[in-house]
Amino acid sequence: MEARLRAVLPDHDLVRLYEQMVLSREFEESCAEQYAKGHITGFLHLYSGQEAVAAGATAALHKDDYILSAYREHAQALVRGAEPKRVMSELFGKATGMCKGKGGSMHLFSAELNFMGGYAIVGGQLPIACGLAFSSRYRQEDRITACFFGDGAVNQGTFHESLNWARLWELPVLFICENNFYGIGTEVHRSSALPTVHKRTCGYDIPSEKVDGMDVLAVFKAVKYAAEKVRESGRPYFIEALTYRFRGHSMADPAKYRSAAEHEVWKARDPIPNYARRLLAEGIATEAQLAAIRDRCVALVAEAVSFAEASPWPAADEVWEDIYV
Amino acid sequence: MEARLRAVLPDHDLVRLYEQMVLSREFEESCAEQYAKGHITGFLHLYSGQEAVAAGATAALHKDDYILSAYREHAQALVRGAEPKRVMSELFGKATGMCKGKGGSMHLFSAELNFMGGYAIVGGQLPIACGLAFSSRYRQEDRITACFFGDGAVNQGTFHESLNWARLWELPVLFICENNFYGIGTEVHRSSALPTVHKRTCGYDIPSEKVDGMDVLAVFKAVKYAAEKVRESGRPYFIEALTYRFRGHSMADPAKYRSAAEHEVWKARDPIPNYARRLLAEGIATEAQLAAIRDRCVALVAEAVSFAEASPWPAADEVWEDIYV
Amino acid sequence: MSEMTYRDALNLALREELRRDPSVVVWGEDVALYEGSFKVTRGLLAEFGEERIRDTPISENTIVGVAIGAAMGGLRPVAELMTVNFALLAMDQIVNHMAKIRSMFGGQASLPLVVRMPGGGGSQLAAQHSQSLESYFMHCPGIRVAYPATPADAKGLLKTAIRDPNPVIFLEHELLYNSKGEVPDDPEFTVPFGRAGILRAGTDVTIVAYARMAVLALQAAEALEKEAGISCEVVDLRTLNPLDAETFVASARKTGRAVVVEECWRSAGLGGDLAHRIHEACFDSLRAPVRRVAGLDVPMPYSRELEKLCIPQVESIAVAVRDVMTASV
Amino acid sequence: MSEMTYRDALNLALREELRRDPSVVVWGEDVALYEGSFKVTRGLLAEFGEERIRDTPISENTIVGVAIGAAMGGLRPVAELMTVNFALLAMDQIVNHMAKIRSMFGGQASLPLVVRMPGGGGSQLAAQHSQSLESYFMHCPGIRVAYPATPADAKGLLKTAIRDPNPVIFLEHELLYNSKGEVPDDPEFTVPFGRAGILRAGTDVTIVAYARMAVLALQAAEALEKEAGISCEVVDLRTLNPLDAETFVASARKTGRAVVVEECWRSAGLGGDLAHRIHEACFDSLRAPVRRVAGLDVPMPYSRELEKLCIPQVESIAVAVRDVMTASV
Ligand SMILES: Cc1ncc(C[n+]2csc(CCOP(=O)(O)OP(=O)(O)O)c2C)c(N)n1
Ligand SMILES: Cc1ncc(C[n+]2csc(CCOP(=O)(O)OP(=O)(O)O)c2C)c(N)n1
Ligand SMILES: [Mg+2]
Ligand SMILES: [Mg+2]
Repeated sequence: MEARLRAVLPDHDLVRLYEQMVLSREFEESCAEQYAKGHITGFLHLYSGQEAVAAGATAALHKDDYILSAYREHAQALVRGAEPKRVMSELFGKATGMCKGKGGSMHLFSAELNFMGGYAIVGGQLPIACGLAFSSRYRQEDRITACFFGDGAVNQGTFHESLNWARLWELPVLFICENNFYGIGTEVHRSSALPTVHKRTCGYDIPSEKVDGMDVLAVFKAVKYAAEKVRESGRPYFIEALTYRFRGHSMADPAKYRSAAEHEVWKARDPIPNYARRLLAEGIATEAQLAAIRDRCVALVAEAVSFAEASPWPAADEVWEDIYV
Repeated sequence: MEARLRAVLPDHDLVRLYEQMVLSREFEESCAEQYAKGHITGFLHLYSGQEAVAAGATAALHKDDYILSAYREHAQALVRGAEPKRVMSELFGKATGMCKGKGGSMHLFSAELNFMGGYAIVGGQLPIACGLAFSSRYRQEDRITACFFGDGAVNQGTFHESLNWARLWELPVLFICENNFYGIGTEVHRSSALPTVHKRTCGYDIPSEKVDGMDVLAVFKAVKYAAEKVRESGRPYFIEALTYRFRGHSMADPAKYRSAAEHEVWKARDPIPNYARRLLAEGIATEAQLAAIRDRCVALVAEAVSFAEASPWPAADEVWEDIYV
Repeated sequence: MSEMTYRDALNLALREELRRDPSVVVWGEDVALYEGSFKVTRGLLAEFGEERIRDTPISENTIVGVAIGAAMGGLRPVAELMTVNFALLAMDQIVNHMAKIRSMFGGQASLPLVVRMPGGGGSQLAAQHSQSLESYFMHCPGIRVAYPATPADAKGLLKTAIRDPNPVIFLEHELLYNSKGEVPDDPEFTVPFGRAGILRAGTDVTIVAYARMAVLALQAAEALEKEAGISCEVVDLRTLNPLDAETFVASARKTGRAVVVEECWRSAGLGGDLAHRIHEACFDSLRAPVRRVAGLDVPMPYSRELEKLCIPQVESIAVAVRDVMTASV
Repeated sequence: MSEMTYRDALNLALREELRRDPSVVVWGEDVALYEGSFKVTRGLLAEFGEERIRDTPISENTIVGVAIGAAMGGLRPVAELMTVNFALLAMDQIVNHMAKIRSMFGGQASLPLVVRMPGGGGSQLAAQHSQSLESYFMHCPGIRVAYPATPADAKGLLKTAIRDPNPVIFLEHELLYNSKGEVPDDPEFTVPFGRAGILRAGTDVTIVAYARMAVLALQAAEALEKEAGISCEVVDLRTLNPLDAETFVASARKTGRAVVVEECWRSAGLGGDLAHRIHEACFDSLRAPVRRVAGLDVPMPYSRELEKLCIPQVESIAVAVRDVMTASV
């Protein structure tokens, strides 16, 4: 089934996907450490295991396409181009954070990168994505909006209202459901009457498909195709990426509701080593090159932590800033 | 296509359906007069044209099945057995009204009749219907819950959440969408991405079908079948009844958004005279009998108006009653 | 100046702003083809076309959410919720999103959007359709809240709302739509946010009110002057956020007596906050405790005979004023 | 008496009521298998089984709506919304339905249901997860609102809530879950609604507070006694509806000075209402204006250095008390 990598993308881009996944993983694992040290507080939801979705999908979008996500969005911001140090500093609550320390882990944002935010109300970003897409169409921009959300979000009223709306108004929205099979401790089939998530679009006349979310190239190809469809037709499209989070829902969750066996099956499908093997097998990169990439990512993340540590707290009067224009 | 009436119900019941539709129509037309006189105030949404749905569906349910509806519910209460005078008096805001004058046109209720209310927030009754159905199942009662709502309600978040929930928890709910093709001035295809309403249940694995809502026997048969399915399986079922309101959305609406031609087509399908013709043709009732029924209904409604007129206003201290137990 | 209704003044404000700025778009349930449930959007579809004036599904939370996204994308949406009661379905997008996006993203986004909603009681629409939810909006930092009392303010405040770079909840009172008044013709006429109006100068007692309550307060003041020689100063807040406390505090300091009138429920309503501000700032000059006239703490009953007991009336305001006048120190 | 945490006290209340009354059922997101996001429902699924303890989809409005229907059908549902912030998605069912059904149907239905929700700020959860929405619920007639400060009240009030024939919003403070206290063992122990508690008697100033703010007020009072010899009487409201105004008004009349502490936003918050009640009832005996200590009118920033400025602290309460003590008349 696996297509040859080079048929899909040039070497440079293939290697870059690897680098982005490694950076994401290193960043998340470092966050876990910083959380244990008390440097990161509040809720912390890590993305480890799901890297292929963010990396593959983002690579398939144009730079000026809008992206929105939920609260498990560090990797999505990073692969979009956010500086690791400004993300880490945000997680520390420091003044140099990408949102000046006001948003924290769940609310990354970069106007510059068209990364239109991490949202912490399940399903909250879907209507907003429709609105952004409307603004692009209204101004006849060649831009689409990609909206990420989890399998838990599909039972919110906003999911229904947004899908109906997007199709009715013919909005260029690409809905990307990251189905990691759990909403906190509740497995999909215990929350959804129709657990095959992408089939739920039948009620809205929106085309949909599922993709292996542990395979970065598969995600890339599916999103590329879907994004083109959206751009050409001006209508929504829906992708369900099947994936898995290797950690609990948040740092507070030991994830006892999942069996060790299940975890092992998915661990064997870890998107990073599997992709590395393919890069090596097809001669796209050497062991040494991949090791260098890993080292670079580790260094970048370490630098991000130092930057965050050294950064000042926001000044007290910041409390009254940025509320009204 | 038309089955012979007697194959479906005994004569007495067939005639009763006629009587109920006539009573509903007379009641509504009398309301319009009373509204013009200023005796009925607030919003008034009349049911004229849709009588076959309330009459046919209610006849197919057990007496202890719960019924819920929206704000266009006078006929639903009447065919369930509410006394016309207590409904009219409610509309007048009098102390003798079925809700003591506190609910008005949009909020009829009778605990005794298991008529669990008219609700004025579009889509608001759907989750409540699921809860009633849960209570029946929890107590192992042989009772189902029928929930009426309009075509406009299907784009509310609660519609989605309730359908998913009803199927997931296996609740005995019969969803009945009265598709009269308009939500105020907005035609179905301008509010729903998939305008074939009953097909929207595909995302919830709920069986559904549509029925001619201008044919009281067709509605009776469809609901009878569906109610049995719900009762046996303990799972939800969905019926879309295609119908039409002959008047505007409420008394304030001249309904200019509909063409005279469209109106004529539907007028020709008026459920009452058409059904009368069938009763006569199959020799179930004579002209004289039908005329007597009409006279009786007219008298009942006139009596209801007199009763309402003569009834006292609620006492001032009623304002503090019925809020807390 | 032209005489027109509150409804027409709002319509004119929308029209002028739609003409002035192509980034202004209007949507809501039945606002286009049907021209609005209360006809505030009459004629807009015909003049501005389907891309700018749009009907929506009955999906209130998403009506607001789509407007938020469009505003982030640089448009100036004016969304209508058919009535304020349905805003309860949109509290997630209003309170969790619209009010917080700018701040939680460190000031990187601005949301120049307006959510219009008719509200208030008095038409026998019963419990689910008669609410006055202004306190909910005022109790939510991050959004502006305007609520005009007169046709001129209706026009001027709505224009300010549309031009404002912040998200604005724009409340309209259903019973004021037919009220008439003089309205400036100048398309550049606007009414600034955060500046209360003195509807009537007076020396004995200050009445603080807003929207329809300000209109009733004015009527009460006129009757009191005539019948009892009591001189009331009537302050109309115009916007609840920003709140012009200075104006009403100064007035109460001058008169030494104050009555706060609100249509919403009394418990935990905005009136307590206003009364406290007067109390705190005028502690030494107040000659009687501030009186509150508020909606009764009950779900609104349908029957008109009960309903009128639940909403402040000219008489109940007058009673409160007489009361505060006779309270001795 | 046993010493236990607020969390365990709530858990025990649920357990006892589930044992006592088979019509009690519990549902919410992750309350069953996962045993609750804050572990308040720990062990319930194991003891009472899947029909009574149920996980739900993430559909807050429907979580409440289904509970309403089940209550109309004669059950006593205890629904959990994972946090109060998500109640904003359920305001339609809470405000438009739960609070109004009994009244608008002329008293023909009763809704014995409880909606539990953890809330409050202080854990760096940022703007969308740190809200204190008690004013919204207090500003809605037709529902009861309880918000315990201590483990004993947590147990006693929750049991009362479950037995109450009215719909109850039951608030729990996330930062109190681990707090410990003595809790009566008697399964018939309940704490009545509408009776405030005097956490500490005093003579100089009355502090009116609730939930975590009452705990902080008590700490402030103890420090003030020690450091400045100021004797504070601390009144814990326990329930916001019904509100026991008599107790705090009597206390303020006695001390002549009062500070009202609320965690929610200041503008149009419940504190203004409380302050006004004191002001109105004690106009002649107050020696200084009532002071309010409230959450800042800002969306909560994430950074802990900013967050702590936005929520009342022991120090800010103490400052207000000193302030009200030195304000002269
Ligand atoms: C409206 C709302 N309800 C509940 C929550 C609490 N909550 C946070 S994450 C979550 C589960 C979401 O699962 P899913 O959408 O599958 O995303 P995942 O965490 O798996 O990435 C829940 C219930 C919330 N944040 N917002
Ligand atoms: C949540 C909500 N939004 C808007 C309204 C205003 N409204 C009342 S009826 C209606 C149209 C409903 O249409 P439909 O469901 O088709 O019922 P019909 O009136 O045709 O019987 C609208 C938008 C409302 N009552 N509730
Ligand atoms: Mg998930
Ligand atoms: Mg309809």
